[in-house]
Amino acid sequence: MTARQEDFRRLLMERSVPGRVGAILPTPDVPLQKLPDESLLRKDLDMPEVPEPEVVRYFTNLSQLNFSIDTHFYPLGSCTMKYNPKVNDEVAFLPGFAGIHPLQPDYQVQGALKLMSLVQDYLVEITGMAASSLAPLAGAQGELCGILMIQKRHQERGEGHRLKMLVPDSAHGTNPASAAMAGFRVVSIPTDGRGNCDLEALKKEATPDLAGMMITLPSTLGLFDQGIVEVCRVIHEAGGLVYADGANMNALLGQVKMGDLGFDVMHLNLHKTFSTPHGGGGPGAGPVCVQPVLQPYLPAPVVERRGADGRETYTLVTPEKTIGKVAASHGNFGVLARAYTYIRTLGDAGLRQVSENAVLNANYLLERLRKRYHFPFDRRCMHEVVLSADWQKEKGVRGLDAAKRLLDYGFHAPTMYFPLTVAEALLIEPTETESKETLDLFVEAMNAIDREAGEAPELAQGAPHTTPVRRLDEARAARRPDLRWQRDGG
Amino acid sequence: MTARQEDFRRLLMERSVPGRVGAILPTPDVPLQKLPDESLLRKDLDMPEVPEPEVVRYFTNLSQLNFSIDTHFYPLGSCTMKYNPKVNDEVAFLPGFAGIHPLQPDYQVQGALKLMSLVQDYLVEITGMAASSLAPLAGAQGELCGILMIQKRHQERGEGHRLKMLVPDSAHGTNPASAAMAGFRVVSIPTDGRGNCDLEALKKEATPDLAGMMITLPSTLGLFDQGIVEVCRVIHEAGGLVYADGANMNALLGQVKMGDLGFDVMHLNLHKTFSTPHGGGGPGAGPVCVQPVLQPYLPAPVVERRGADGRETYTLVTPEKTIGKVAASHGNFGVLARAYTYIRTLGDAGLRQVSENAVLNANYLLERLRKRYHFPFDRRCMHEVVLSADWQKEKGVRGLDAAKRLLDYGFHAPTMYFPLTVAEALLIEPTETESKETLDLFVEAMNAIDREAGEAPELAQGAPHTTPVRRLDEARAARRPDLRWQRDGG
Amino acid sequence: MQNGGGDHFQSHYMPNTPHERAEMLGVLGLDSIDDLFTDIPSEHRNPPLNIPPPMSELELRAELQAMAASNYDAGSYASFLGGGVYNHFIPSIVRPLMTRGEFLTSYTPYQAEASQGTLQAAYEFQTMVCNLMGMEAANDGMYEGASSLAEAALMACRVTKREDIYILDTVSPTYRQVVETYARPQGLRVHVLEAGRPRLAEGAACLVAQYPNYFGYIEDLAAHKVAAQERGALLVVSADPVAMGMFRPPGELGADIVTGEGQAIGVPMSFGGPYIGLFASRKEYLRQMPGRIVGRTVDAQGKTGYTLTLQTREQHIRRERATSNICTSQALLALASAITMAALGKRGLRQVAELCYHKAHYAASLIGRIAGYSLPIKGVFFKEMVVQCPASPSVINRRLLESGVIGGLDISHIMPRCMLLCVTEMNSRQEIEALAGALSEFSR
Amino acid sequence: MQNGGGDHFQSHYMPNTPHERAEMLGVLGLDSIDDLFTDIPSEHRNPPLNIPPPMSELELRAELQAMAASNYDAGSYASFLGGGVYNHFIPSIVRPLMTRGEFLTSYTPYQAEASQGTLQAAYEFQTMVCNLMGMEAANDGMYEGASSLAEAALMACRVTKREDIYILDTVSPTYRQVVETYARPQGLRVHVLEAGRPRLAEGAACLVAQYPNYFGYIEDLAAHKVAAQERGALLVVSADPVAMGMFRPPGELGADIVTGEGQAIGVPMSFGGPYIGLFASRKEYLRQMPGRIVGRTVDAQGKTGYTLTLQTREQHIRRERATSNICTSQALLALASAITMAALGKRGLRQVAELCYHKAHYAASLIGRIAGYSLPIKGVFFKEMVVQCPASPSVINRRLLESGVIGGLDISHIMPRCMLLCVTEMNSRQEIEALAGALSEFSR
Ligand SMILES: Cc1ncc(COP(=O)(O)O)c(C=O)c1O
Ligand SMILES: Cc1ncc(COP(=O)(O)O)c(C=O)c1O
Repeated sequence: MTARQEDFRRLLMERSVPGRVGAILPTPDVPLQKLPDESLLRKDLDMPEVPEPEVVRYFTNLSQLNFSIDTHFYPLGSCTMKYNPKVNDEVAFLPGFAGIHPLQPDYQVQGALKLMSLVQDYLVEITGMAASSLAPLAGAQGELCGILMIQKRHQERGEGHRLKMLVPDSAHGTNPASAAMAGFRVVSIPTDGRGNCDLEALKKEATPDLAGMMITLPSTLGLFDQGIVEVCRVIHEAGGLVYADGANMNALLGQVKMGDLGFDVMHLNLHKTFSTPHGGGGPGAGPVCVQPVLQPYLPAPVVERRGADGRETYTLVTPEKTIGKVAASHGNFGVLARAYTYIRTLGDAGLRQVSENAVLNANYLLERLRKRYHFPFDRRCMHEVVLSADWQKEKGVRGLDAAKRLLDYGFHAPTMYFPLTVAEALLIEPTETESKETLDLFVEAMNAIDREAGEAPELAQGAPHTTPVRRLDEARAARRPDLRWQRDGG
Repeated sequence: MTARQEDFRRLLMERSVPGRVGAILPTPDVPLQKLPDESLLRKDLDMPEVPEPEVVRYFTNLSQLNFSIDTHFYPLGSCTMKYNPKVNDEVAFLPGFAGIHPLQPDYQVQGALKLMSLVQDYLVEITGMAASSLAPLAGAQGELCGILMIQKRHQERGEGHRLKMLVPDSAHGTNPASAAMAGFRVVSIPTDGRGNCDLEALKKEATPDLAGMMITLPSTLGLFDQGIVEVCRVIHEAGGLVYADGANMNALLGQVKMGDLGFDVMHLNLHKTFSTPHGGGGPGAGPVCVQPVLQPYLPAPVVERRGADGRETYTLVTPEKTIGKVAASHGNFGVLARAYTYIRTLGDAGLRQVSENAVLNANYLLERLRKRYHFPFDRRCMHEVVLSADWQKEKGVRGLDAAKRLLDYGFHAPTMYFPLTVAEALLIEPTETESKETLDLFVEAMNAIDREAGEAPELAQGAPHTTPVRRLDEARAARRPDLRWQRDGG
Repeated sequence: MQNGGGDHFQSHYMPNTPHERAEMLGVLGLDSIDDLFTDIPSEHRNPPLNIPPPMSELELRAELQAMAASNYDAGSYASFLGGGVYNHFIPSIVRPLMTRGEFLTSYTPYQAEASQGTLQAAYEFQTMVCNLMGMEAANDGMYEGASSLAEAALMACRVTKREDIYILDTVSPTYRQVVETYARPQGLRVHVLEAGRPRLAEGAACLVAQYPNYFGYIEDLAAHKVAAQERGALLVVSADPVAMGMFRPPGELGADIVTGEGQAIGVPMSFGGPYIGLFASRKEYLRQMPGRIVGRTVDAQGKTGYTLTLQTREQHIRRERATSNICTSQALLALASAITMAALGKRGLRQVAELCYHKAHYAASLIGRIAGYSLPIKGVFFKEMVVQCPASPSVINRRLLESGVIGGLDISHIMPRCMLLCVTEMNSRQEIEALAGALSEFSR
Repeated sequence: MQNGGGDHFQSHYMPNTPHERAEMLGVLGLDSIDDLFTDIPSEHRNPPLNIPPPMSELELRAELQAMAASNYDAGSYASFLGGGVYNHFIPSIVRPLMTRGEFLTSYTPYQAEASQGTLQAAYEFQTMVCNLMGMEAANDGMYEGASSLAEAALMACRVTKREDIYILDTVSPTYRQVVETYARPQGLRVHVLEAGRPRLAEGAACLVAQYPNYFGYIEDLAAHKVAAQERGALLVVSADPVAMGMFRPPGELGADIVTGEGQAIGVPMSFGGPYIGLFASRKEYLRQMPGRIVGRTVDAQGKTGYTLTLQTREQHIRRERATSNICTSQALLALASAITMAALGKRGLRQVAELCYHKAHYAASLIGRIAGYSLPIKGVFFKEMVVQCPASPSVINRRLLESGVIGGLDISHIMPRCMLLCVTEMNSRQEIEALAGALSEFSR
């Protein structure tokens, strides 16, 4: 790194020079008004003073330190890092969408409400459910809503004692966290040797205090539970309701409808399956879809279509027994606009191909990698594949090392150490937007890392070598939290 | 470079796979029409078949191979690589500007014509000339127009024998090239020891066949000709007209008006002084401004304002004795819109500060560098400074080597070997948008390179070492031109 | 579709062609894609999918442009609508920077070494949020303002190990609803207090205030702090970051946790989202904080770098014992906000605040003079104020729209015949006077 | 300005503050900025500058949005205007990619090692222009179509060492004017020929044709080639790149130099520019070509790389003996065009061409049936056609505008009562039928 490149690690407050300005604001065009009493006003405002060119150069240089879908293959399992179409962003930035206020009366925003209404319809069609609410702002919030609906339904039927929520041991962390946030007691259900829900263990938990179960399908092991219909039946028979974490819907678009399998409520991760750019960690949108039994409980608001034959009008309404509001407004509209654009662009045929190609790509990787990396199941996978680096670990190269080494090969790493049930897990999700050529390059890199593990394990152990920084000391970061720049160095 | 990075040097046609598509077009919504006879139609179309995600990733990765203003200090002399405000681009892309056709009748495009009219006014004000035409599409085309105007004026006065055009030896290459394109005989005028036009030599060329002289002010040596008024007088007395290459106007904005000094016609480089992004080599705009004597000859069209007091209308007109049209339409409107935005943003006060800071920054560099790099004049410079690497050359490091070595330090190189009159020239133009901190870093790098020249000249001789490719074999490129991808390797 | 040969639809988003699918299936020893989906119960396989066929970008763009154009947007109308979401100036540099592919299409920086751009920008965001709010620690953002406040209330309960949340009636009713949604299932109790002289009971976990409050007026946070402290409760504040350009920050006035809706700084209104929830607290409560936090550290060679930290608070590590279930948040909007704060800077943030103040007070002075209108609330307001009208606000608003004005928020269900009017730096004097002119048609 | 303290204006584009200016002047041993400008004759120093004061982005944006909105644009109106500039589909990926700072804010790649992105993209552009036109060598673009054609005519004169340029009367009148402007000063003669059966005199340097021609019809290039060859003259063609999606390329039909307006592929109409001139020729004439050319080579370690090449043709080396004076060209638009060609690709380019063809012919069939209208030219047309009208085209066009239609180009000065009508893939069937409907109001 040159002195100049180092220079871009200097922070804004360190670059700040008194008197510089980054923007020119208008001179007041109204008569100046009396300011409030001094005691109400702040004395100083310790914010950067940096001219516009420097702000641009600073953030442009920062951006180049990132791996991203627009630059790299990014097979981060469970995150569906697929291509994000630019037209979706263009649509979200249209003045008639980006420039409207959520509190404008319905009659001023019919176009936006129509779009939302159509997204509701499409999601209902894709999931085979009866109704949906677009209010939740991410998958985890969708989960919370779904679980709260189950809770309220039990309560309204006088079954408030149902306080136990089952969650498979392979579940995403948000599942138990959401259940806990809703006040449930979380009980973990093991996975059997084929990667399915352990039915015997499940049946043991089918007790009167059972509220329901949260199931990710395909699971975070990248497997479609072969007993899923039976699982739903068991829960239902015990008086519980079944929640589907639909974040992995990329595997199933057009192949099967969750509603047909027995699920009562689910969320979708629009940012994943319907391709909103992940933005370094959001925004997302986590609409919930429900069977009729839960429809009255949907989070507020939902869009209602009135009239027909080209005279439709659209209104925001509050479902009768709603669990309430989970945000001030009515959903991440910008993400919904992207999802709408995406669904219409791909259409019926395209959506089906998404899952076909996503699953094909993952299985192709599985097939080509299984000789050198341990695949703990004797099955095909769905849209992602969990491999284990335990063979490599014997040579001194842990999953973490292999992942970091991949960065040197110019690939983002898979998700590491998740799911927790697979030792040294590397969860790889290639998605449908990657080409066979890219997959082949990735296989070569993975194979090279395996070879290196035998011949020169220190390569991976010391990786990454080519990134803007070398391996970071995370322990130190947690031990001595340094979370903001301070004038005196903190 | 990893295998993956190498992968992005594969060209589109090499990435092409039969059957892949990069865009979906509509299905025809009209009845299909009879196609023309086969003999008129092409058999095949050898173009890439690459899906959209790959096109995005390809060009994004390519872009990162560039140095640019948004990422680097880029002191390329004579090119005014200043910050390009983003708001200018935003304006140029407004649907009401980007979506209008140049052949729409005037009454449909009054907003655009008004903008052009105001740009004409501002340029006239800034240059102290009488009128302007925005038609020329770059500096060089502006020069051609200006020279053609001089030619036509001579011809109309029965002085068609005036076929000699004087050009200082330090002039930008476009000056003699433009004069030649207009059919003039070019005579080079030397520069004196102080960097001014050699008045004695000039007077010798003040013969009856003199058409005029093209003068860059400040000159490409970064110097303001101290005898400029006298130079203009000499030419005028000999019956010639004086052309100002105003491409270096960044030094003079608000400090002096060219019209006041005696120039008859000039062009401005809007992309330089008025900050249109240089786009890897364009677009530009090279409006010409003239004294009344040349106004009737302006290239067509110009915008005429009619009416007053808020009832103005705007029309495109053809000047009476125009030299004609130099392009199908009426100028690079998108660049004009950017220039308008820029001028209004900075206003009178800001424009003056541009030249002040540009000149101050250059002189600061000169002062700090002159101990280690030879500055061939005993003066202050204007907005750019020409240094010579001849002291370094003695140690085996040529100007080219020093320039390439700068890339390793994270700075774009200055212009090399130009102007031709300074041996081992390095022409450095910092511009007003760079901070003292950046200039100081640059000075450090230049000093380090000088130190290296003594201690380890091979460092510079083999530079650059850190760029995506090492020093390129330009001789081979010219000897065996390989100008397009061919299936059989060419 | 004219797209393919035969009836195969080849999407421009997916590289696999029929030929390559066959080739890859060959590697797998399979004949058909269907063979990959055999785990799905066959009776449920391949359901009908009633979604319109693929559509070209050209056609879809036209359709969506029309749909968007049918809305009344703040670019084409003079808008005086606020109530938590605001029309503020966004510098032109924000969009080109935030939409750079490297920022836009990366994800949560789990691989810190490959995400230094996102991480360093997040650290900048945290720094600026702290400075703006006068707090010691901030996270990289929450979903939006209301849920951020709800999470703050939950956090206060964890910190104090208490179960009673006290919330002022001057807090946005919607925000209060969201706090309810989050708190109730956990068995926490939410009590609404009159703002005048709030009295907390024994065992209160926190007092929640909005600053400026929902009606636009400055709350006496110092007094609220005393009320909270008396009971050992935390002071939780939801603050408008734009107001912080001139008003004393909550941290200075004793707030323990500060949240806010960051939309006002750098994020378009977008009909409700995506926005960016701000979240900051005192350092001592750090390990109870929800959300993603970025920290500075060093690499193997001692060089400075940034990484996600304190992840043991988060769901992917701590699961059901996490401080929150939040995972995907709003990082891109935090970035937008960071770029905006950087560009506006020390001087610009103050200028924006003062412009709002002067314009809002100018509007108030005009409207206050129109017969039939009054400002029923006394006190210092910032950019919003409650205006009592001579007619129903919804009727007035329909009329205003005809004059090109999007009127204030109808709050007649809270205060009869009142609208909450918002004026920002985006409203020119001309717009303000046009508003006053149109309002005076209803005067009496 | 509220901007600074006192009357100092501090621009957001410039870092130097008064403090730093003083500091730097100190290094120079100077007291004042004025001391730097002493070379300027004092009587001319510091002239009055009658330019409006600095303006904030917020206000300026509003002003310019209004100015832009006052124009009639092809997004809001159905446009049937062509004549050399066309409303075509631009894929959504083009703008975000071309405006990436690294492309947008770099300059001519004089330092090849620091400009491989620009250079490799240019090499792609050259490849695709060659393939589209059926030629052997292309440059990285010229200013626009007309001056590109003029430069081609000059080049033909250099190659043949002759001075007579023959140009068909079916070439755009504007293009002919530009050829005149460029050729006349060099003492070259421009002769206009009837397209029907062009006869060149002895000593002709070239025959210049447009394909499809100005009126939209396919020229018989093969026949023109014969006519040129008979005299040892070159065939120079200006071709519409969009038409090349389906029609035989000029290279296949004997063209020696091919130019074109690249705007139609990937560049907005922008009221006349910036556009991108296409320029290709046979390999043997390479060293007479104007403009920037990028070549592939290897670096010191044998790795492939790209660089500007054959620079000895150019003004910065060859000065008055250069093949052209062109310096700054239109590289960014070449990039836009390259991205567009890459995205449309083999299939998309054909589809666009065929959509234009079918829609234009559908329009012709409708209009041809309206009493009073006729298509006076026989032959094969592509996307444009000449329509003879029952009234003055300018009168008709004013009426069309009221129906939301921007009508065809009024060419009644060339052919009485005629308009040149253009239909592209951007015109929906509905628009075409609306046009026909509106035209029929004038039928008789
Ligand atoms: C399987 C699964 N469930 C739930 C989530 C949580 O979704 P979000 O991050 O949008 O809150 C994720 C996130 O990636 C996931 O992969
Ligand atoms: C002094 C000078 N004159 C003329 C030109 C030519 O301008 P253009 O490149 O726009 O044709 C330049 C270009 O940079 C220049 O620096």
